[in-house]
Amino acid sequence: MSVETETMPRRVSGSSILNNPTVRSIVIQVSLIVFLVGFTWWIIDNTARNLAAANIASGFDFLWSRAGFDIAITPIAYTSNETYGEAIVIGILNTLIISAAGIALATILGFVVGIGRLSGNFLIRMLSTVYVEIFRNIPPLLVILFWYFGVLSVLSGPRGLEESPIGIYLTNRGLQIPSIIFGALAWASFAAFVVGIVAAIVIAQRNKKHQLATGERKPILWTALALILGLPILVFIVTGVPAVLEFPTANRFNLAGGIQIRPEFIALWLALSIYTGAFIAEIVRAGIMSVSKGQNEAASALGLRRGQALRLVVVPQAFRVIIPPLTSQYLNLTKNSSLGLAVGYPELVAVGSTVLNQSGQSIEIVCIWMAVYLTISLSVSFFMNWFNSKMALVER
Amino acid sequence: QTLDTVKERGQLRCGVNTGLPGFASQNDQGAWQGLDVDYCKAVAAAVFGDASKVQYSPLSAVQRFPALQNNEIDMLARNTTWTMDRDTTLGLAFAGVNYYDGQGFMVKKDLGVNSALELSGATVCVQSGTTTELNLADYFRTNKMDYNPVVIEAQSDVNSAYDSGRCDVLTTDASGLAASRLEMASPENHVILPEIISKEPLGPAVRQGDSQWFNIVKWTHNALLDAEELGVTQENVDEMMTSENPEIRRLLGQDKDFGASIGLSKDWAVNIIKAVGNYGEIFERNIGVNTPLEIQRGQNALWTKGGLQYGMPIR
Amino acid sequence: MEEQVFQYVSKDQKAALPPPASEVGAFGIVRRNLFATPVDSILSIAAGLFVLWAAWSIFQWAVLDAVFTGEDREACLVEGGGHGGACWAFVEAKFGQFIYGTYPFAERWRVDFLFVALVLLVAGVAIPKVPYKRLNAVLLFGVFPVLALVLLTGGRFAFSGGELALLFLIAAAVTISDVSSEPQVGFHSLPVKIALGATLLAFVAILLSNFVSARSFEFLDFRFTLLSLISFLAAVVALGLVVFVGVMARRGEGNVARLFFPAAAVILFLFLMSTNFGLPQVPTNFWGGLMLTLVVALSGIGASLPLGILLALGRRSDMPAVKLLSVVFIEFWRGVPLITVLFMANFMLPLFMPEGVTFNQLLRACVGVALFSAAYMAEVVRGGLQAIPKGQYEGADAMALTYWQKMRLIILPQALKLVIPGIVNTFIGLFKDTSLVYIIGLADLLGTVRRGFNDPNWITPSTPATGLIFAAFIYWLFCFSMSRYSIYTERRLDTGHRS
Amino acid sequence: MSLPNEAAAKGDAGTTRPTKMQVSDEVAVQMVDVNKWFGEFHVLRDINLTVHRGERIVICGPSGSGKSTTIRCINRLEDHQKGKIVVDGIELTDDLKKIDEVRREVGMVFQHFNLFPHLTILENCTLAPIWVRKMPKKKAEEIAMHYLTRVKIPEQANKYPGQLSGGQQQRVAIARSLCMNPKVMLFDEPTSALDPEMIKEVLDVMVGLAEEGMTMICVTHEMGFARQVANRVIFMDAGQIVEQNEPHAFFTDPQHERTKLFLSQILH
Amino acid sequence: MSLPNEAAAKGDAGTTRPTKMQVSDEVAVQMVDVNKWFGEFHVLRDINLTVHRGERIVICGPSGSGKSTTIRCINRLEDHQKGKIVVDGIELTDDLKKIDEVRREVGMVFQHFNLFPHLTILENCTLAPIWVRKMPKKKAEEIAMHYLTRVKIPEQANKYPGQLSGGQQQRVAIARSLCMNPKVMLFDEPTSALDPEMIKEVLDVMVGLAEEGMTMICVTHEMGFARQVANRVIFMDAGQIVEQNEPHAFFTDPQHERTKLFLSQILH
Ligand SMILES: Nc1ncnc2c1ncn2[C@@H]1O[C@H](COP(=O)(O)OP(=O)(O)OP(=O)(O)O)[C@@H](O)[C@H]1O
Ligand SMILES: Nc1ncnc2c1ncn2[C@@H]1O[C@H](COP(=O)(O)OP(=O)(O)OP(=O)(O)O)[C@@H](O)[C@H]1O
Ligand SMILES: [Mg+2]
Ligand SMILES: [Mg+2]
Repeated sequence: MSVETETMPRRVSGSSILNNPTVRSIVIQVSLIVFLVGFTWWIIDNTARNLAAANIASGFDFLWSRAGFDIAITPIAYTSNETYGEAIVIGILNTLIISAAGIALATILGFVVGIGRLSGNFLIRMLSTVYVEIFRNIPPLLVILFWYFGVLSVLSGPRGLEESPIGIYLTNRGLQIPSIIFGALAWASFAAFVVGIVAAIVIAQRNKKHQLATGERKPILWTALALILGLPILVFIVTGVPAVLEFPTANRFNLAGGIQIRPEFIALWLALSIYTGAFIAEIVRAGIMSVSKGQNEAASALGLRRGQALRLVVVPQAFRVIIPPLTSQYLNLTKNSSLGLAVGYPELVAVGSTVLNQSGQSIEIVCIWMAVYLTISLSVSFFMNWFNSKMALVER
Repeated sequence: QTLDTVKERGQLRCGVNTGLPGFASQNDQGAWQGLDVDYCKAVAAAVFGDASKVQYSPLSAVQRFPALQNNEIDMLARNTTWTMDRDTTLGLAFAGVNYYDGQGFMVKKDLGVNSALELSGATVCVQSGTTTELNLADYFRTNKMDYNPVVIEAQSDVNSAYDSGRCDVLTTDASGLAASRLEMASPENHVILPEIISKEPLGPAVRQGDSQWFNIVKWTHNALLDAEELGVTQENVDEMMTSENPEIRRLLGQDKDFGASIGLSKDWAVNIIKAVGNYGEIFERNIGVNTPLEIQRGQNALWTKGGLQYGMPIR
Repeated sequence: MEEQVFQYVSKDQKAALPPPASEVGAFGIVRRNLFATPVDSILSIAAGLFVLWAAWSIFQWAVLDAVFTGEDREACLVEGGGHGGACWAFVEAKFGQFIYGTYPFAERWRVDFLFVALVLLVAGVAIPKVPYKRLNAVLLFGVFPVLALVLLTGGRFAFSGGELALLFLIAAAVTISDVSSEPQVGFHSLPVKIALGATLLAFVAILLSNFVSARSFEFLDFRFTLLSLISFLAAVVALGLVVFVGVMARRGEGNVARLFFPAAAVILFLFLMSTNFGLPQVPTNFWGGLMLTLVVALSGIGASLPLGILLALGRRSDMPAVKLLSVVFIEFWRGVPLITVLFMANFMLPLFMPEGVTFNQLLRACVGVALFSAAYMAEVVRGGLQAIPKGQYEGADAMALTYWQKMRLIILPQALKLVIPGIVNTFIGLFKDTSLVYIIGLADLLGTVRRGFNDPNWITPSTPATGLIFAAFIYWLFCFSMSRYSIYTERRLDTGHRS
Repeated sequence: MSLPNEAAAKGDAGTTRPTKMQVSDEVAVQMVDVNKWFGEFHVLRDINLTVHRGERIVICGPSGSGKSTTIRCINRLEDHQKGKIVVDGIELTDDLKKIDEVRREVGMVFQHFNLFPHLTILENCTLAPIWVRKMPKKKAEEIAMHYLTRVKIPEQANKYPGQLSGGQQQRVAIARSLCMNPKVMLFDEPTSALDPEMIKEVLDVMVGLAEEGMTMICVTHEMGFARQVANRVIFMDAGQIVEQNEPHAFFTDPQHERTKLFLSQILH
Repeated sequence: MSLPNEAAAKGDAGTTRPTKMQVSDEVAVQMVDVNKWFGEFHVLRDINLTVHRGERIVICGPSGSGKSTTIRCINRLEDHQKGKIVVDGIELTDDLKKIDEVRREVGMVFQHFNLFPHLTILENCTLAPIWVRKMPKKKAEEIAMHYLTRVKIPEQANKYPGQLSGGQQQRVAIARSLCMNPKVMLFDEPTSALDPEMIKEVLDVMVGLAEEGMTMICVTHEMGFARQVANRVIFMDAGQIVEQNEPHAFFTDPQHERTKLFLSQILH
């Protein structure tokens, strides 16, 4: 038997072009795409036919027609004469406002409770655990409804209230606080405030340089406080106190004057913060625990004080672990703010559903919702990817 | 072709309010009752001769039009205001007006308010996505008054927000106000203000483009009115079959088969009246003065009695 | 003191002494845990007072001032209009509704039965010690859903010819893929080729039948159009041929019975679904309460896991189109709030369907929830897939396993086991999210509770709080037990047999 | 096709083979001018290698020289970009069917065993026979027990891989490959992840296999093993076959500078 | 402070010290009847230990015998419940000020290095001088570079700990402690987490330190190191000091049964 015949490839029966992985993968992908395109076309076709059959107008033109309804909370001027488009903008702004407020409070709550869960104090630990375990396991919608219907609604009404000396009232119409009306010269105090901040920053920078150069450290806290708070107050007094407080007063129906924070906002804000705070607490706890005990011990052994060890060693390491999940919690909070619909807080989804209902343009409204939320989510995840790659610990 | 589908399914799908006493609400046994519900029953009786073949879909204000557009229901009998916008761009067709209504206000008695024009600065509870919401904005605007809107999606939630003191004023259709007052913890503490700020013709609606089905609903409504006008009631309908009055004979299908022209049986109107009575009976049974709602016929009296209800002649 | 010298040898073993009081004992523990430093002491006192106050207020609200029985609101109203304690009488009166919604009284045994079955099956699958895991899993994932569908609705589904054809088409496809992996068969043998052709024909026909409107007629008690009939017949022919080929090929050795499974499953399914068992029908708008919550959650869970696995595999695929589509799909659903998804399912899904096709509202909500959680599930599963070492893939490749065999037998079992905690957490999220369906008008647990406190018979200041706390407790019970289970499995896997 | 080194190798094999078995004339694996790139990096350069049925080949060489890549090409865990690889008469191309067929005939043992941790030892061994060879489970288990006995761990059949020592795991990996009744066995540094005591037990199994006449291609630095069983030792460096010879000559009289250097490092 | 055992220790120290350096009379660390409990568990029982300036003590003993606890008490990473610990003339009590002062004078090297992964090697070394000793950054960096050169890795100064091998990391840890210019260095099994090749490089650095006269207390099982540099070897078991002696005598002629047993296990 010669080598030549031996090495002749044996033909395998039934070899087929379909057995080539490249061909296969192309066939699969092309059929998938064809299927999807077909499916999409089928949906669009159906939708168009359905819309035509029901005689429903489509397109985004409706955004420029008169809205005709009022919105309860309007961060920018809005009347019922404005357009649907502007109503939706109000909704977006309200979404951003509630998200920002919620994120701020949830972060504070989460950090306090997260650190509390690691406290040496049994009571604090137990309280924190109870909080986390309760609120992580309850739907956020329920928490919102609880605040709105269970707590705020059953407060007493605004009429027949005893007058409060500090002008702060909590009623079933919300929280009413005095507002400050500034006089003409008030700009000087604002300017002083800004100047104070700038000066404090400059001094802090100088101190830092000084410290690097000589090793000495000067306390900055009091100087900074004096600059940032004292200076404006001083200017304020010197310019003759150019502001008056406007206290809420009862009129026939409501408390008028001052600033009113509506119960819809309060309920949504508290509920979102408390709900998200429970998750943030877990993230913070995990972040701190991810910094090994050894790191703390090493810092102590070097003579760093507890505060210094926290600031220089533990926190920078914990933050790398905390920030990515924290951002996704922030995103969740923003998405959950859409539950404002349930209590009538006019955020994007609530306003959108009113518009949807008044104009009947369901497809367009749903598209607007999705586009807005997707924009927010995607920009945040791009930021996160960038952040993660920047902050990753260097490893071999 | 809606008629075919309905017949094939053996049930009429009827969209109703999620709960508005007198118009559509569930009793303790879960059975639906009310003026709108009776309209559903009437259509079912006309189609099947059996008023119980209805499947009710309780719908919120936001859901009602999509539900109709998406074929989830065959007709919408849910105190819906007939407006041009809805008639044209939303693809609805209103089959008639089963209740002439207007938007009003209700306030707590102890506020001492006597007129809607005193309401400047008040907090007003209103359902979202309704004509009510639009009228409210317009009314306060034209009268140069301020208000705080509290906009909530379901009418029952609007009511409870008002009752718990979240708002000073509740606004909705006057009939709705009467119904809502019953839902208050103490109905006697609330007054309905005299102003009626809008026209709210409420009526059953169907999808556009199916004229046969549209006719069925439209003529069911007319038959109910004609029956009242002719004095045909649930009680006497059998006797009336033998009546000499040509109008009654036409209504009850004794002379000519009008049912065939809308794809129904000859005794379609008889079935309707046997099932639910005539319009007047429906009215009195559900919302009339002898019910807790205590609503007068008023504008809803027959044209012969100074009202607006006018049944088109069957001939 | 003992003298210590440079060279030192201890003479005796020192006995362990009891610790000083500061270290143990009630006093020591209290001191260390509560009063270690002055700040700690202040915190402890403040927290202690808070705990006492909170516990007392809760106790007062829930027990002391609470009303436990009563016919209507009168029982729960407080003299003078203030708000009293919890109105448990309200929960008691509405309890049936909270659990079953408006499901007819006479038929509630069906729900009860399913609930008991569910509890037993889940326990069987979830508790490691219980035997017959495989059987349990088959019952839970294969039999229970069909049973639940028949029992809850009352069965007697009317299938159109198109649906019939589709089911047989799927069965044919599954059988073909099974048979053609047989070494001595393959795609090239003539009968398989014919079967393949027939399947393709069936597929094209069923696709076309969606676009072309045609007259329908009765055949075998099903309403077919011409195209769907062609599709049905082609699928049946393909199925028959392929089963025949498989039986011939496996004669003597190999598992012949398995070839009949898909066909048998389809026929059994059709039989169960369309037979009249004498159960009155209960349309879905009578469903409500906890039962509806569970229906939405369980169907979401059931659908999102397989979908999520497919998406995760797609995202790790090396086919760019598949990967891109998976990524887009996942990121889309993860980027939007569930509520908008539900609105979309509710308002837009029906518009997407051809005229005359209607989708039950409950079904639409389930579809929305399932798609939404599938995206989250996909990311969890992907994490597991990434944790499997490359050697496992290579080991499977070297043994000539096909892609799907490799995934099903080697990779997924390991990956899924790794991410059980993540999966359970997704389930918890999904369970909580089901509460949103009330916004699109379904009366789930939260929805019925809310409808309850608009009931004029029960309007009191304390009704809403009572109802909401009751609902919160139920949700909490479910979610908390799931999270405990997830922690438990995590620990078990940690100490499990993997070294 | 006749290659310059082939005749030599064959001739050698006939005369200096240290073990008692005969090498047949049939060709089990043939690589002709195989070239492979990883991106820009040219890993395999004109590899020519003919392995006859029953031959035992040992491949050695410095780290990164392409040994693993060479044998991974033989069962197509890596694809080559130029040249021809014929295994058991089947040429390896993109054709998936053929790849499957080749893999069914070629067993492979990895450095890190790659046992499936979620399956018992027995299930590890029966998996491929059942799913790839479509064997009834009973029969597959019989075969598995046979080979497990052969590698001397039948009593571990129902344990999980995590419960076994490294040496035992590697023996299971060998048994698992044998269960598919392969014509050629590939070993990629099967002992380098093991502790010294365990190396021996694995090598014993491999020697046993060799004595039964299994065609083996083995990447290893166990020179004792090479001396004892190999027909040929191949030395690779920088992606090419630098030298090949029968073991005795290879170790005592390396020709190439690089081989000498390598052997001086590895033999102590 | 004059303690009864002090004189004895001094006397001994004069005659049997194996290395060339002188031990001063000054006491660096003194533990008197130290007792410690972890909850119910009595870990340290009447520990008496006097370490003079310049002395090198090696502590050994079975796992769990309280070695780590003993040295962790010296810089108050653990607190003791009974007895007295005086470091560099400062008695350790709950007084935070004093604890800070002691920690500034005592360097510690851990088994797992405990470098700060988010800081470069240089920043690891300058952190404490800058923040604790309030040194200007420039100067701190000079000192750090000095000690990094001393442990032979000046070129790694700008890398991160994650990029270094274990041995290099441990050397950085030593340099980091030295940057604080401590009077006493504590080592808690500094080599036990390292691969054999790396152990040597770390021990070399420690021997160098010892030769320069640093006071060292070292928990280790490296008996070669103990023989080479220790003045005294202390054997602990079950929370007490069972035996102590100068290394030669300790290894060749252990007195206590438990010491004999332990040594037989550890020396091969
Ligand atoms: N998947 C891959 N992608 C890119 N380069 C690779 C890949 N696999 C291997 N290489 C490179 O190819 C070269 C040869 O690798 P190979 O694993 O064959 O070496 P080896 O001789 O087996 O070495 P060792 O003794 O270390 O296992 C190496 O330089 C390696 O870095
Ligand atoms: N924080 C702690 N809480 C409770 N017990 C502890 C703690 N730290 C150590 N122990 C216990 O105290 C005993 C002595 O521990 P220590 O770490 O001092 O031993 P060791 O001699 O250093 O042992 P090894 O050689 O294993 O490091 C051990 O039994 C240990 O379990
Ligand atoms: Mg290799
Ligand atoms: Mg230790």
